[in-house]
Amino acid sequence: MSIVKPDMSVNLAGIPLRNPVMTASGTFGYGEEFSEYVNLEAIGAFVTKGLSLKPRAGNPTPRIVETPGGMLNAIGLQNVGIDAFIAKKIPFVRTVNTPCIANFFGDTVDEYAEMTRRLNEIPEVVALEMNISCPNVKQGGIVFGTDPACAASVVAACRAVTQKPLIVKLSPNVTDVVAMARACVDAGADSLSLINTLIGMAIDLKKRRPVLANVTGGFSGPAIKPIALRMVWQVARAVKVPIIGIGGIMNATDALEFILAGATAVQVGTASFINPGAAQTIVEEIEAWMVANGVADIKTLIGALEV
Amino acid sequence: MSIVKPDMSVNLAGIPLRNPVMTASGTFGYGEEFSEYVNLEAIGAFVTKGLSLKPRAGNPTPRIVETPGGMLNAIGLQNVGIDAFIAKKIPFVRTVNTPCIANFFGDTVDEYAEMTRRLNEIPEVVALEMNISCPNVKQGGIVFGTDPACAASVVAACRAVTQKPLIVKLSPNVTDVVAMARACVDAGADSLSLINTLIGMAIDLKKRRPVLANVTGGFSGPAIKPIALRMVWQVARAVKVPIIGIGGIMNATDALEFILAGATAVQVGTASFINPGAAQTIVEEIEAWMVANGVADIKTLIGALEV
Amino acid sequence: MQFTSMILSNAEISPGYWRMRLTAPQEFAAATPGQFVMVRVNGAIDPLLRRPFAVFDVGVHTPPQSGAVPQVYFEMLYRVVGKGTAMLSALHETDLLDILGPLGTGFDQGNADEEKLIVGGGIGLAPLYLLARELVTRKSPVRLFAGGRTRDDILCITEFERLGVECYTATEDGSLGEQGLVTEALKRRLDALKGKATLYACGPDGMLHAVAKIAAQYGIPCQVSLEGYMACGVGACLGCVAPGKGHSPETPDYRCVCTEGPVFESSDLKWGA
Amino acid sequence: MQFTSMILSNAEISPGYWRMRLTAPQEFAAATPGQFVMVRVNGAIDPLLRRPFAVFDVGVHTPPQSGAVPQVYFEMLYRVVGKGTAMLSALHETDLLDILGPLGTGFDQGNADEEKLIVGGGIGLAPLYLLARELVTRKSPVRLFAGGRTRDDILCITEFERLGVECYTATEDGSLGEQGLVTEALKRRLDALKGKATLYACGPDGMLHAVAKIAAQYGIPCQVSLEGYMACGVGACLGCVAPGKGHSPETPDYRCVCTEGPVFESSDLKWGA
Ligand SMILES: Cc1cc2nc3c(=O)[nH]c(=O)nc-3n(C[C@H](O)[C@H](O)[C@H](O)COP(=O)(O)OP(=O)(O)OC[C@H]3O[C@@H](n4cnc5c(N)ncnc54)[C@H](O)[C@@H]3O)c2cc1C
Ligand SMILES: Cc1cc2nc3c(=O)[nH]c(=O)nc-3n(C[C@H](O)[C@H](O)[C@H](O)COP(=O)(O)OP(=O)(O)OC[C@H]3O[C@@H](n4cnc5c(N)ncnc54)[C@H](O)[C@@H]3O)c2cc1C
Ligand SMILES: Cc1cc2nc3c(=O)[nH]c(=O)nc-3n(C[C@H](O)[C@H](O)[C@H](O)COP(=O)(O)O)c2cc1C
Ligand SMILES: Cc1cc2nc3c(=O)[nH]c(=O)nc-3n(C[C@H](O)[C@H](O)[C@H](O)COP(=O)(O)O)c2cc1C
Ligand code: FES
Ligand code: FES
Repeated sequence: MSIVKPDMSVNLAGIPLRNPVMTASGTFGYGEEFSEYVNLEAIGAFVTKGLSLKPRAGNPTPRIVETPGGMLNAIGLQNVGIDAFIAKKIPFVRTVNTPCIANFFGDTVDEYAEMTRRLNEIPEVVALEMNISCPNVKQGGIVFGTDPACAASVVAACRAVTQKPLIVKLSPNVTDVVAMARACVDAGADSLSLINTLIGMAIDLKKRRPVLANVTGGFSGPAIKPIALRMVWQVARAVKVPIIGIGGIMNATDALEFILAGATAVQVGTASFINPGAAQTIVEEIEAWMVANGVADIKTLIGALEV
Repeated sequence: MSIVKPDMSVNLAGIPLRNPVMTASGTFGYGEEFSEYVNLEAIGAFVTKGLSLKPRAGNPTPRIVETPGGMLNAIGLQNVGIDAFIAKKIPFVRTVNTPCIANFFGDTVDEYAEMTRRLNEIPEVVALEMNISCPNVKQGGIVFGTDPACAASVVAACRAVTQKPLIVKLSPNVTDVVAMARACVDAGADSLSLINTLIGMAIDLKKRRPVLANVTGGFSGPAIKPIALRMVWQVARAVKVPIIGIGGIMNATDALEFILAGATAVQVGTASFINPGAAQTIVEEIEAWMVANGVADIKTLIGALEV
Repeated sequence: MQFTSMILSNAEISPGYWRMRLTAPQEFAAATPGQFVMVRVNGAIDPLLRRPFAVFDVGVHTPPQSGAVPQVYFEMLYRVVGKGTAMLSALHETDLLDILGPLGTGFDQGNADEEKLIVGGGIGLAPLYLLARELVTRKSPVRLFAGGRTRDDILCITEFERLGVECYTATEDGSLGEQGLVTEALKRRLDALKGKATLYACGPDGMLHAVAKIAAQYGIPCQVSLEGYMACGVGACLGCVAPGKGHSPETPDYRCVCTEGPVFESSDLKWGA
Repeated sequence: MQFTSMILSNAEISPGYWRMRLTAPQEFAAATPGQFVMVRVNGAIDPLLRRPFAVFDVGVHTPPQSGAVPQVYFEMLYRVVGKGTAMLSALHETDLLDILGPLGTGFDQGNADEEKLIVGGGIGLAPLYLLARELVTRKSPVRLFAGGRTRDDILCITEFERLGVECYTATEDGSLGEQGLVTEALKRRLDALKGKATLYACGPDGMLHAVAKIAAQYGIPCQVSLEGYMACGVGACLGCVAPGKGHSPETPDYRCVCTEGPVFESSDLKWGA
């Protein structure tokens, strides 16, 4: 029995996705930047750069540094702000027949709630991804993301003002990611995405200075995959909501590993920098793998790891 | 003014080291295994495999897996036990004119204290490194290493029964490594070493199983360096005791970065697997770098990072 | 555009400086001076990120044998400074590379009759050759001012001369051309021209800053090509930004080097920020 | 011993199987059958760990020209299964590799007059050629039983025959030799010998287990060469262990494959643990 066209569709907290491969916030601009390299309608969904009420200029430079098998970034959540997003970015989103998920953050619970209200009104935004974990900006949510009670309060405040699927993106910089996950789900998260970047640092020996102007930065790329995979596996066993696996996914094998560990969907981040077509290539590779391995429906792989 | 022979000596909580480069626990056996490849008297100190009261057989296999830029291990703290250590390993240690630091762990506060008492009696052991952070064995100390109060109690118990320098090795799998560091120092640690391994996981897609029999394992190697460097920098600024920097050190540049970040000494772990002479090579490279850069005394580099 | 490119040649042209010629698709022929490519040095994860390099030259080669198809190629001039460039220098003819480009906004060539003064420091000459070639094609008078620490840092002068460009050189150690900074010769020429000229510059920060100051002083337009640590090269990561003229720590104003640049009007940037 | 080795040749001898000859220092000539080397595939961090390979052969080559110094070399037979072996297969003559070895405890050659039956599955033949050669030198009667999935997996039989070793082959698909498992031929020979023989085996787990069972059944000594995921190769990481005969989940008993092995008496191991 050979499979001609495997079923790659998944349902993410009510959003039907044609396949489980999405792009990760901050690594794919607002979608348009990559339209030359990717057929956006070949991937499952795309996630915007993290949005805030006011535009943000971001951190001083250098903002980027390569590390063994990974990279650090300290962009500082630079973004156009919600108004410009609506005015300048949504028109493009409208032209693409692929779900757009808006990633956002705030400095306070009120700002988070206000952002949720604003995004809730945008029909082109099918789901909201709350970044409670960005390590770069001191007021950027680090407190929310590392304390279960704080996380619960901000998630509850956002939950109260939207019916759209609410995805909470978890920080890996915690002792107990499962406790964080439970707190967010109990507070109303429809889905969890993980991991955001780890906190890292690089030093320029010649200059005797940190490489990044911000001193520390968010660590991403293939190097972090083992940590991400472990956390996804732990969280997927502990909560009932769908999980989005993120962290160092470079190819279909990586993506399928996350799915086996319990992820319903995955996000491709740093890989898009190295290969702007990464997300689409991964979709194609997964499909080929399913055909070769006689897997008719990708949903049968979710959490199928035998431990 | 050219430097012919730079001063590489450092003082680690009362132990004079000829240079700051040590080998990391679990990656250098009991010293003897590497004696063919390294001149043990060229390095600053060597640290034993983690020791326990009773011998430990360790985990089922596979115990090792390579990941992008790193590796996972789930050895399960296999070791000969304190009695065999004294009977079979100390005779070799006695022949080497280089400080030997004993790494140890226990399942309970009492076992930790008992191990400290036993090690305290061995004249060849110049300092004790407490592993409160090994992620592999459920009873292997993970609780101690991730909760400041628990860590303080076990450190205090050990402190009470030895006058030898007591180094506490910190786990990176925590939200706030500085809080852990402070708790350990307040409880009497003479020095802190960090980081132990992160917790990671690898999956075999073909078999749909975790690669490691233990499911998760300790993540080490160049991939983790940015996290280690960040934690060393944070801790070095927060406490007054000397810090030993560990994590992904492959060469002299890496080692010097840790020293700039605030480490008085460094430990070379995974690198010894790839190049059994790594620690010695790093000593030689640091010396050459100091000559080339006119640094007469390595102590002037400790914490010299300009932020 | 993303494409797999075959190396046609890769040679060390001066100690530590290499010139590589690579195949490119037809459309690459439209690359403009100042644009760059992002090169994936190899398929492994070390190095992980692509490396940005200016398009040094672009052309079409028709192999001599009959029936051969014309092949578009481009060239890069690069300096071995770290891991990625060291690996590039170890590649051979027929090896393949994954290329993204041409990317970015290049030089504006201005009106043809004004004299164009091109200032390059060391490897900063890389994006300036194609510029000079285009300017010469448009019949602009062009002069090159090339500076470096030592004579090994003065690259491809013969190529510029072959275009008919008058070249001035200066080295800090006096091993080639005038001893000192090439900006001195630039100022003399500007004095002679009574400040009627357009400046183009690429090189180390110090040189660019100096040239920007000269431009401001003489009140003439000046375009500079910047470097910036890049992850994506396509405007998505926001890693590569440089402070724009309105920038201050309180009211930051960042320009995206990979899309708005790498070439900027020097007066649009904040210098010494 | 750690040394930099130069590749003398690297050729695909059967689809997916390669044979590499490398220079070695004088002392390497003392390598014994069953020992292995740890190869650093390249200087980058990807792949990070060394890869273990058996010593397939070791020898001394005296170049024909006069005055040439004899050069010790060794050979590896390897199968391309992943990243590291793929990279090895892309290396060329004169490329350099960093080698650690010879490592581990090899085969015990027993007393010379008893017949030695060598069983190899696929790439499992790698450590067995040097063994056969040494046994033949010691005038032991030697027979080889080589199994594989298909004929492509039956390697270097000519080399074994050249030593004067009688060879039996079996493939699962019948494309070479008998169809089925080579252990059948082995049992027939053992019956003929009335169980007076010593077994040596290397190959997939299933085959080793089957051979160990046969050895137990006939009550004859059997040595097997194991594989294990290795980080250090020198007994320090304890990553490579295999369960010893006394092993149970309650009273674990692990043997270090890289130092106590890779060759073990099959009766010293716990099978199917
Ligand atoms: C638009 C643009 C055009 C360039 N054109 C050229 C050119 O034509 N010829 C040339 O020799 N060099 C050019 N450079 C600089 C070149 O990109 C770096 O020298 C190169 O990336 C160094 O890589 P490496 O691996 O050898 O060094 P490493 O130091 O190992 O690199 C580590 C990381 O830092 C980045 N990096 C290091 N130096 C620079 C730099 N000066 N600018 C930006 N990123 C850097 C690398 O891209 C990499 O991500 C250009 C840079 C930019 C931004
Ligand atoms: C003592 C010993 C001798 C060996 N001799 C030979 C030989 O002569 N010829 C040969 O072709 N192979 C031999 N092997 C197996 C060989 O080491 C692996 O095939 C090789 O390491 C695979 O590397 P890779 O990067 O291509 O595969 P990958 O799958 O990418 O390797 C990933 C990791 O798994 C390890 N690994 C994968 N397969 C094995 C395996 N079967 N055994 C141990 N580790 C493995 C690798 O070393 C590496 O750390 C031997 C193994 C051991 C332990
Ligand atoms: C340059 C850069 C910018 C990022 N910006 C954001 C952001 O704005 N919001 C967010 O939630 N995550 C952000 N991230 C994190 C990624 O979405 C992702 O969680 C992380 O990079 C791990 O995935 P990866 O290893 O595939 O890159 C950013 C990551 C990078 C590299
Ligand atoms: C195989 C292996 C075994 C280890 N065993 C121990 C141990 O017994 N006790 C301990 O404190 N740390 C142990 N570690 C952790 C190392 O000492 C070190 O903290 C860690 O590997 C990070 O350094 P690296 O990246 O240089 O390897 C072990 C690490 C490895 C890779
Ligand atoms: S390099 Fe990514 S935005 Fe410029
Ligand atoms: S491979 Fe490290 S102990 Fe055997």
